[in-house]
Order: sequence, then structure tokens, then C-alpha cells
Amino acid sequence: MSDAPVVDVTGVALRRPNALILRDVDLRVECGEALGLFGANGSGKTTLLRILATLVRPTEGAGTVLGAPIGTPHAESVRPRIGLIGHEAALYPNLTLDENLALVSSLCIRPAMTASAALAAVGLGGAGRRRAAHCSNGMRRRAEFARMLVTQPDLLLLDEAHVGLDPEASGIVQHLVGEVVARGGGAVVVSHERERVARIVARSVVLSDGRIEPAPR
Amino acid sequence: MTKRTVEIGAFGAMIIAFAVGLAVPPDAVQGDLQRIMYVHVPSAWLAYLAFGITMIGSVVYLATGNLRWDRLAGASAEVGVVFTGLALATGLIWGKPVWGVWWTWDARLVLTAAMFFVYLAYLALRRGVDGADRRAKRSAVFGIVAALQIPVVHFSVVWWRGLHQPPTVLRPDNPQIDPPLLFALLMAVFAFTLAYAALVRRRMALATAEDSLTDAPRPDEQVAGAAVSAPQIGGGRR
Amino acid sequence: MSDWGWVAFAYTIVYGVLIGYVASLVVRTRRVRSEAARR
Amino acid sequence: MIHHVLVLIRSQLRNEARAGEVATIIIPFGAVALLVIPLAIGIDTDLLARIGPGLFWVVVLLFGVIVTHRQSASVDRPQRDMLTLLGVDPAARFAATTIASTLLLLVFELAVGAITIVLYDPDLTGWGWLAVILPLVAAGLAMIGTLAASLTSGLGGRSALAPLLVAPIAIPILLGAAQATEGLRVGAGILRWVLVLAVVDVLLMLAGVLTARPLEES
Repeated sequence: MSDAPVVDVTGVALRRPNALILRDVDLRVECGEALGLFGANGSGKTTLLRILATLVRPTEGAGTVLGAPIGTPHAESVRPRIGLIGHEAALYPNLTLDENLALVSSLCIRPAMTASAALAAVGLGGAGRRRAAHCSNGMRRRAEFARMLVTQPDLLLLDEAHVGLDPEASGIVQHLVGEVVARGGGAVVVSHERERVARIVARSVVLSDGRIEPAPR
Repeated sequence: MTKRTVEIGAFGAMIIAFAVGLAVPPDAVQGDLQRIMYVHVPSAWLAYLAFGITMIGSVVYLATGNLRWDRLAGASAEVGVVFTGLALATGLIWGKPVWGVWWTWDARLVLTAAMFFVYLAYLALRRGVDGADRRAKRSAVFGIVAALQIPVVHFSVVWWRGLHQPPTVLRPDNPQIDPPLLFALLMAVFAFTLAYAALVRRRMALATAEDSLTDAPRPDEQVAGAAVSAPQIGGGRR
Repeated sequence: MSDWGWVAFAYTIVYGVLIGYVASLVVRTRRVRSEAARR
Repeated sequence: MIHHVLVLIRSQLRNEARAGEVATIIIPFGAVALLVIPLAIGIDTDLLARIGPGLFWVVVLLFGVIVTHRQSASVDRPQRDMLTLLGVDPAARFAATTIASTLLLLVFELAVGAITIVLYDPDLTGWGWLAVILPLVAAGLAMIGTLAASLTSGLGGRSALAPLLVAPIAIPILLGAAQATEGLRVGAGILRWVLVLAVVDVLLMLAGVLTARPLEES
């Protein structure tokens, strides 16, 4: 991939009825960089991630994500290269983990791994026939990580990455981020666990008052 | 034409139409009950016009993304539901003494009732959605779906009840209505249409004010997260 | 009810509803304006 | 695109087969409705035989809305985000949900139809036409229901709003279906009503596909 930054947005503002979510966000993620994003509850981290994922159009601001200008139809073409894990798992509750992952890999243009191999890699090889509704939160998170192994995104967006994870599973986060960085992609990791995040990202910023500030050391 | 001119004109025309409607001689067949037609026919006409304008506003909004058209669609629907309701109510009131029943399963009645409920659903949808852009998109989609369906509703209802006597006014070669009565009817249609225009303008202005209240920037605006501060218990800030 | 009674009934409803609707528009506009002024 | 649609239909149907909402909740609910109506209007078997088809269509319309709003068709934001990021076109999603709902509505129609035959003993002259009428009705209802579901997704009061959006728009479907079966009973031509159903379906398909994108962005 080229050396253009993975994320390069300036002046991003988002207004919702009765609230200004983001005021003036400047954010740059270089190729091969992982960025930690902190912020108090309700400061707009999730919304910012959804803007970077091209799922939300900002009210103001410009820039590019994976080279595509945000807020234009052109941005749709890079969507398959973006991986987003939100706080709720994107799983069909009545399908098994196997079936959920198989769905992803059959919709994916170029799956990097089979569904069962990905599940085995995150330690869910024995739970593939269990329905998502019957899995614990931590297991569902692991299944989401398996999805990232299948889709191999160039921009990895992790929301509340460490919630509900045991130490082994946080190793998976480290692996995923390391992999995307090694590929020359970028990652934005939202978390409240600053110590754990510090180990996997090169740089951290804080979202506060609708702006991005450098993280205090 | 300024807003004021339209409003004053509408007010004046309504008063004239009211007076003319009561002053013209009674109809040869229907007697004084004919006077109900001077409010019923224009209301029914506006029910259709308002729906047409809502459809146009929805289509142009989706094509251009200009919120003005969405406000036109919404305003026209709200004013339209008022006139559709009036058309139904006056139809019932006319039907009771003439036919002996409030309601009959006449094709036009059923169609008007269906439109009334489509309007109500449209307005309920608008009320349910927060945010001008989101509301505009969703209601425009419903406005277009409804507009596509209305002709089908029309034909299916007409076929269902069999064809009815066509309107008697619009045949200049064979006027079946006395000139003074025709004048009263046309005056009423004119006055009601002007009133519709004035009301839609008012409603659009109100919509603009409401949107700027909820969506526009404010000097003391709170940014998301400002509402959340360090907790008072549990050792405070980490 | 006489014919004129029915006519009066219909006219009362039509003009009553229209006046009521105009009044509601005026009230709503006022409320929004005062809300905007308070900010 | 077609591949995406097929994959999505399969997983939606599988999801519903496991949840069993249509089979264990909505069909019994429709059956109860057919059972209580004679209790309210009296047990005149001739009358029931005559109004049976009409009641069947009313039940299909009002309860069919629930089929299109079943839990397994509701797509929450995380799933929708995932599908969008996988590059699934909004129109493909609309098509998949609609086709899955059409198939489930057909099942619903057949089950409720069987109950109508048992309880009301209607005249079944020309029943072969139902092979055309039932799918057309199912498709139309599925499209209106899917549109209404996406129009009301994420809104408070959604469960109450969607049926209000559907019912008046579905009038031509109800009339077309009811008049077609009535026409079969009295031996009149029904082509006109089948045509109404077909036109409704085509218009809704156009509307659904063309508006999928603006809806996606809202």
C-alpha cells in the first residue's frame, strides 16, 4: 500500500439534535501506526470511530480514510478494508458461531482464513456449534476477533477493546493490532484500560470537549 | 408576494366565500343542504392538492437534499390532514340528511378515508424521528411510497365499488349548475386554496424555527461528555 | 334537524377547525420563538 | 450482488427457523383470531362460509405485519454496520429481507388458510388461482413491512408505528386479494385483481430498491 496516512481528517464536527458530539477533531494515523484513543464516558469516542468507518457522515470536516475522501460516495469503495468491532457483537443470535463466521467469509471478497480456522485461532474451536445467543460476552468478543482474522482489514477500529476479556484474550487484541501494523495498515484502539493499551500502541490521544488532545503521560 | 399579502388575501377571500355561500339561492334539488358543498368540495380538492405537493416535496428533497423541500412536504401534509379531515366530516354531515346514513361505502369516501390515514401515518413518522436530516430522508421515502400507492388505491377502490357519477361541475358545454351557485363554489375553492397556501407558508416558517432551535449551533452549546463529570463516590477521579 | 341546522353544523366545524388550526400555529410559533430568545 | 442476497436469505431463514417466532407465536395468534371472530358475530354456518375468505385476508394483512417485524428480521446496528463494511449493498439487504419474509408469509398464509377451511368451510371453487394470488400478496406485504421496518428502525414507539404505516398502504393488496377470491366464488373474471396485485408488487419493488440507499444513510 502507499505511504499516505491511513486516517487523515481535520476539523471534523458532528451535530445531533440538541447536542454537539464532536467540535473540531483533527486526527492522523500513519501507515503502520496504532493509536490509543481515550476519553470519558459519553465523550463521543464511539461516534468518532463510526465516522472513521464511513458509517456516519460528519456535519463538518474533511479528510481521507484509506485514501478515500470521507462523506463522499467514493468512501464506500474502501469499506471492505475497514474492520470495526463495536461494544455489542455483530452476531446473529440464533446462528452458531461457525455459521456466523461462515456468513462473514462468504460475504467477504477475499477471506484470508476459513471460518473454522479463525475460530480455532481465537480459542473457540470447541464452541463453533454453539449459538451466539448462548455464548458469554467474552466468547462473543473472541468471535468478533475471529471475524477480523477472516476479513483482514487495513484499518482496524476497536471500540472498548478490553471489556470482558481475560488476559489470554487481550493477547488476541495485541496480535490483531500487531498484525495490521506489520501489514502497513493502521489501528485505533478505544479503551479505558490505559496500561494494557500502552503496551500495544505507539501513541495515545484523548477525546475531550469534542477535540483531540495528546494523552497526558 | 409577501407572506402578509397571501395571508390577508386568504382571510378576505374566506370571508367573501363564507358570505357568498350563505347568500346564494338554494339549489333546485338539494335546497339549502347544497351549501355544505361550498365547504366540502374545496376541502376535498385540497386533500388531493396537499398530497400532491407532499409527493413533489419528497421527490425533490431526495434529489437535491435541500431541507426546504422536506419542510414543504411536511407542512403540506399537516395542512392536508386538516382539510382531509374536514372533507370527511362535511361529507358525513351532508350524507346524514340526504342519504339517511352518516357513512356509505362510496368509492370516493373510502379513498378519502384511506388518504386520511396515510397522512396520519406520515405525520406520526415525522414526529417519531429526531434530527432534521434523518427525518427528512425517512419521511421522503414514505411520502414517495405512499404517493405511488395512492393511484393504485384509487383504481382498486373505484373498481371495487363500480364507477360512480363523475363530478358535475367541470362540463362547460352542459352546465348542470346555476351560475350563482357555480360562482359560490368556485369562490370557495379559490378562497380555500389561498388559505391552504397561507397555512403551508406559516407551517414551513414554524418548521424552520423548530429546526434551527434543535439543530443549529448555540453559543453556550454543551459538547457531548460535558454532561458527565467525575463521580462523587468511590474515590473520585482515577 | 332542519336543513339550515345541518348547514350551520357543517360550517361551525369547518371554520372552527380552521380557526383552531391557525391558533395552534400561532401558539406553536410563539413558543418556539420565546424558546429561541431564551437561549 | 445475487450471491450476497442468497447468502443473507439463507442465514435469515435459518435464524428464524431456530427462533421459531412465526411457527410458535404468530401462526397460533392468527388461528386464535379466526376462532374468536365467530364467537363475536354468531355461529351462522352459511354466513361464516361466505365471509371466511374475507376474514382470512384480514388476518393475513394484520398479522402478516407481525411476520415482517419478527425479531429475527430486525437488524440491529452492529449487524447492519458489519454488513455495510463487508460491502453489502443496501438494496441487496432489502431484497434478502423481503424474499425471506415472503417465504415466511407464504408459510403463514398456508397455515392460516388451512385453519380457515376447517373452521369456516368456504367455497373452494377455482382454488388453483391461489397459487398465483398467495405469493403476490405475500410479496407485497413483505415489501411494505420491510420498508416500514427500516423506516421505523431505531425509533421509540416503533412497534406501534409500523402497523400504522403498513395498513393504509396495504389497502390495494387487501382489496385485490379479497375481490379475486370473491370473483372465484361467483365465477367472475379475476384477471383485473391479479393485475392490481402485480402492479402493487412492481411499484413497491421499485420503491424499495430505489430508496434503500437514502434510508441506509439516515
